Amino acid sequence: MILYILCFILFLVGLYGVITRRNVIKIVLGICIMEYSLNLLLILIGYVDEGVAPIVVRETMASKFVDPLPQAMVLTVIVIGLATTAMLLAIAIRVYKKHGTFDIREIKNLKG
Amino acid sequence: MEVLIAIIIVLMIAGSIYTLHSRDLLSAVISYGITGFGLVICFLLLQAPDLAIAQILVEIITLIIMISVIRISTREDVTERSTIHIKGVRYINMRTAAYIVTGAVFMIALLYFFMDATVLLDPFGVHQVRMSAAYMEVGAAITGSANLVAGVLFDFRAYDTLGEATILITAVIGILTVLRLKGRR
Amino acid sequence: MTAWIPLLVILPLSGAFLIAIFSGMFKRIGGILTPLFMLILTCLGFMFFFRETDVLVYHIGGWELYNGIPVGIHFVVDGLSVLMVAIINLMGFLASFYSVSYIRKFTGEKYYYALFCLMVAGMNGVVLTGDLFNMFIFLEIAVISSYALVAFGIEREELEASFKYQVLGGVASLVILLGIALIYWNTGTLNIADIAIVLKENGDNKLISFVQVLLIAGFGLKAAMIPFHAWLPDAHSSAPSPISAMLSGVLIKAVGVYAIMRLFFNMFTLSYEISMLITVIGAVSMVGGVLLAVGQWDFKRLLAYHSISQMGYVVLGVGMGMVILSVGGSRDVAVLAIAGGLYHMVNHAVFKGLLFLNAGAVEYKTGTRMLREMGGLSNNMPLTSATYFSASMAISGIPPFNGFFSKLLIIIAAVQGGFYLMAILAVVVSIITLASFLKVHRYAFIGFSRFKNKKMFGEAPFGMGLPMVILAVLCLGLSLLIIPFFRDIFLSPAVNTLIHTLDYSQPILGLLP
Amino acid sequence: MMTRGMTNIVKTTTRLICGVIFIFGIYLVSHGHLTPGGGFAGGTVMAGAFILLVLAFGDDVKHLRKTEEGSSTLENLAILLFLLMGVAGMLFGANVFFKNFLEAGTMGELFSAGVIPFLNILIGIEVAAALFTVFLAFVIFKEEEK
Repeated sequence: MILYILCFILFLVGLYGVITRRNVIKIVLGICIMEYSLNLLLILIGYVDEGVAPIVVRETMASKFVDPLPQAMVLTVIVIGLATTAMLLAIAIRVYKKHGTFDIREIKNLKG
Repeated sequence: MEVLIAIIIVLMIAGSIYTLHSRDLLSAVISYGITGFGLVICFLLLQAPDLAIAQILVEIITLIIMISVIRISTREDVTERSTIHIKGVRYINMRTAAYIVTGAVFMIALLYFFMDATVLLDPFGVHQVRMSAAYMEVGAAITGSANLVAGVLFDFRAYDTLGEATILITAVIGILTVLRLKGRR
Repeated sequence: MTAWIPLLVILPLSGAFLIAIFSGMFKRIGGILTPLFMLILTCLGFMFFFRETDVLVYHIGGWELYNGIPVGIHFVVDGLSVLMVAIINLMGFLASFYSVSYIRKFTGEKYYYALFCLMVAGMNGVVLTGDLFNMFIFLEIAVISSYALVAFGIEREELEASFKYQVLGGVASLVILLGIALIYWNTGTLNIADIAIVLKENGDNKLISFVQVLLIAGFGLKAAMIPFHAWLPDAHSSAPSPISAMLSGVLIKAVGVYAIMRLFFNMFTLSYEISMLITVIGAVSMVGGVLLAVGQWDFKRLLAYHSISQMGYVVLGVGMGMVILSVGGSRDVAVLAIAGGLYHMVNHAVFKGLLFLNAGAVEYKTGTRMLREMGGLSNNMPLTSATYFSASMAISGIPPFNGFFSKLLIIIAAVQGGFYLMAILAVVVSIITLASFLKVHRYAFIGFSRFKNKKMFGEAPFGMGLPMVILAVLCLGLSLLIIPFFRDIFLSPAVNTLIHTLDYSQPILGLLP
Repeated sequence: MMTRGMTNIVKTTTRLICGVIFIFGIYLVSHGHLTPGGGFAGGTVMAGAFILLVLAFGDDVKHLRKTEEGSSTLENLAILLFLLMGVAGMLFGANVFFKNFLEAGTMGELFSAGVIPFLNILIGIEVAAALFTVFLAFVIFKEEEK
């Protein structure tokens, strides 16, 4: 159980970064950390004690495999994470060129 | 096994806290690498070799792009106006203190609810399968793919993979859009 | 007819890829292909209103059940999804037709049309799928393309709005993913119908409440309900106008409100607390959005705040239906509330889309969005002015227009269900909305001109005028949905899908009665 | 005349290992249904090989832009073909979207598992081209802004 809680703490660390940091790059890193923690959580969920990687090599017992579905999901989530990170960085570099800083407080219209 | 992974996750948490607090952006990005490579080791230990390969490469490419973004800047973190100086003594200003207290309460509440909610679920190392029972029992025989993850990705859930590839394309087109030289005619 | 379902996703996707490949050779391909494909999709979407059976299920990859458990991904076409598909593709067609003239001011047309097609494909995917993780993926396609489209002008304001939208949207996606992971942990499956069965067997527990709160937060962020609304005014006012129309008109419905409705009615067991939470969020959005809108002088920003308010009506109607169903109240009142919510959702797509297109036409001709700098436009732009009048009357709920009937349904349901406070709030908000739009009318369209250069502005070009006229006619025409004949074709199947919560699972799991 | 890219040592090393990395990527892609790896991982490796080349040798903006257009087209073509493989399932055999319409074959051989190897290859090309395009977009943007 402790692993899941640690994993969720990692998620909260990322959330903390997104909420409190004022640097555009740090906010992006915070989102990446949240995404990592979710990848880890999914894989932890699918793990089975003494299980082996889901690759068939000469009639392994089926019950010994770890769950392949979370692995397929995580592969997708990795791609989504890469895509969003790259998009955010593209905006960040553009914002830096316009303002000369990564400070989010300089960015005016960011109030609800 | 459980202890080993716990240690790695603790290291990852430490790495990410350093990432969020370091003064230099380059060292922030590099310590973010600790988190990523810790994740790769976890994947290997948890029997997910496909993901380990993909994650380590994605990690490297992300780092390359991030460093190329950071290199144009002064690399310094922005100053946090969290403290004020009165007669040489540092005080945390009231607003920041209020933020910290609310934030801490919020985080602890979330953690408590998470623990409370998941206490009855399967513990580590046990997993009840329902949907993936079919993948494990007959997946290899039906799809003919020895790698079950590839079987799930490209046969049972090929439509998901189409979506995943489309997301990548969307991001690429989006990046090309954002990095155009001039927006309006 | 089942065999046609995948086309709704294949066509826009292939359109996007074809535009990205061939735009180097044929410059105009985007402007021709996109409206054409959208027209075909609209016809397809409306075709599904006349389907043979109530629910169509399409097994992608031919994966049937294994031991009674779905293993593949399904397309599920029922009343609710077909209603959403019709709105999405109709608005997509009109907005893309409008774009052909509008987007000439920008560079990078090929990116614009490719992203437009991807956004429509993402939304179609979200409303058609029967799989939780697949829904997440297509949601990401829709929102990532909308991030890029918001930043399309790449000026300062657009970039900042897009960054804010991306950060909040990214957090929302991860919260939704956490919810999906927890559901998978508990049930071991990702199929919505199957999850519904498992959750019903397991009974209520703390985990499910936690997941429900997570999903309300995640989808609420996507739908910009009030505690989570911070990104919407910036994003919707910075985007190019046809995109604003798409974002306000359909995106927040397809990825936000639709997902909430589908998951909370058809997947989770209805509970009183969660239903009440949704109702209260809807009411707060309804009131807060309109109060924030009153003080705005930026035309598109004002419209964006009104989107929050009007979506509040939709969520309020649907939420009241949930409350009434969960406490076992009168079924007729629940039907009335949900029908009101869904009807208002359709109406909102039409009139808010039209309002944003009007704002776009004004901006295209005059180059400003500030109301204080406008004036006297009704002489110069009679068509825009007339269509604006129709849309503003519709959004404020003036009788012959469609907005009146949907608001009336919601208010009647609130009174009959005992939500007297909500009924009063709905009336008051409607009056404030009217005042707010009269302000726009007074400052922008009548009176003397306050423009610095006193030249005459002509009417918007034909390509922009036609979609506005069609939408203005629809503003009146949709009032017909109140008549039983049309209601039974378009609205009632959607309401039935939501009312009979567990019937959703039966055709998918082969448990036909 | 300014010399582009990095020092000669780096260039020589790159020349030597780049091909190996690329071939490893192809191996990962083509054996995706047998061993760990697959389209996504292999595609990333191939993109890495190209990125290494650009980092080591550098190039002028005009040429880079042409490369970017090419890889952008390639990536769209690959994903279009992926979609067409799904549509092909609708046309042949059982008339179902994304049906695995080829013979499953013997498990463990290179040409087995129906369409899975082909989809793997298409995804590999798509991912490699997409990541390379992203990288190039950033490089070109930085060069042009100078």
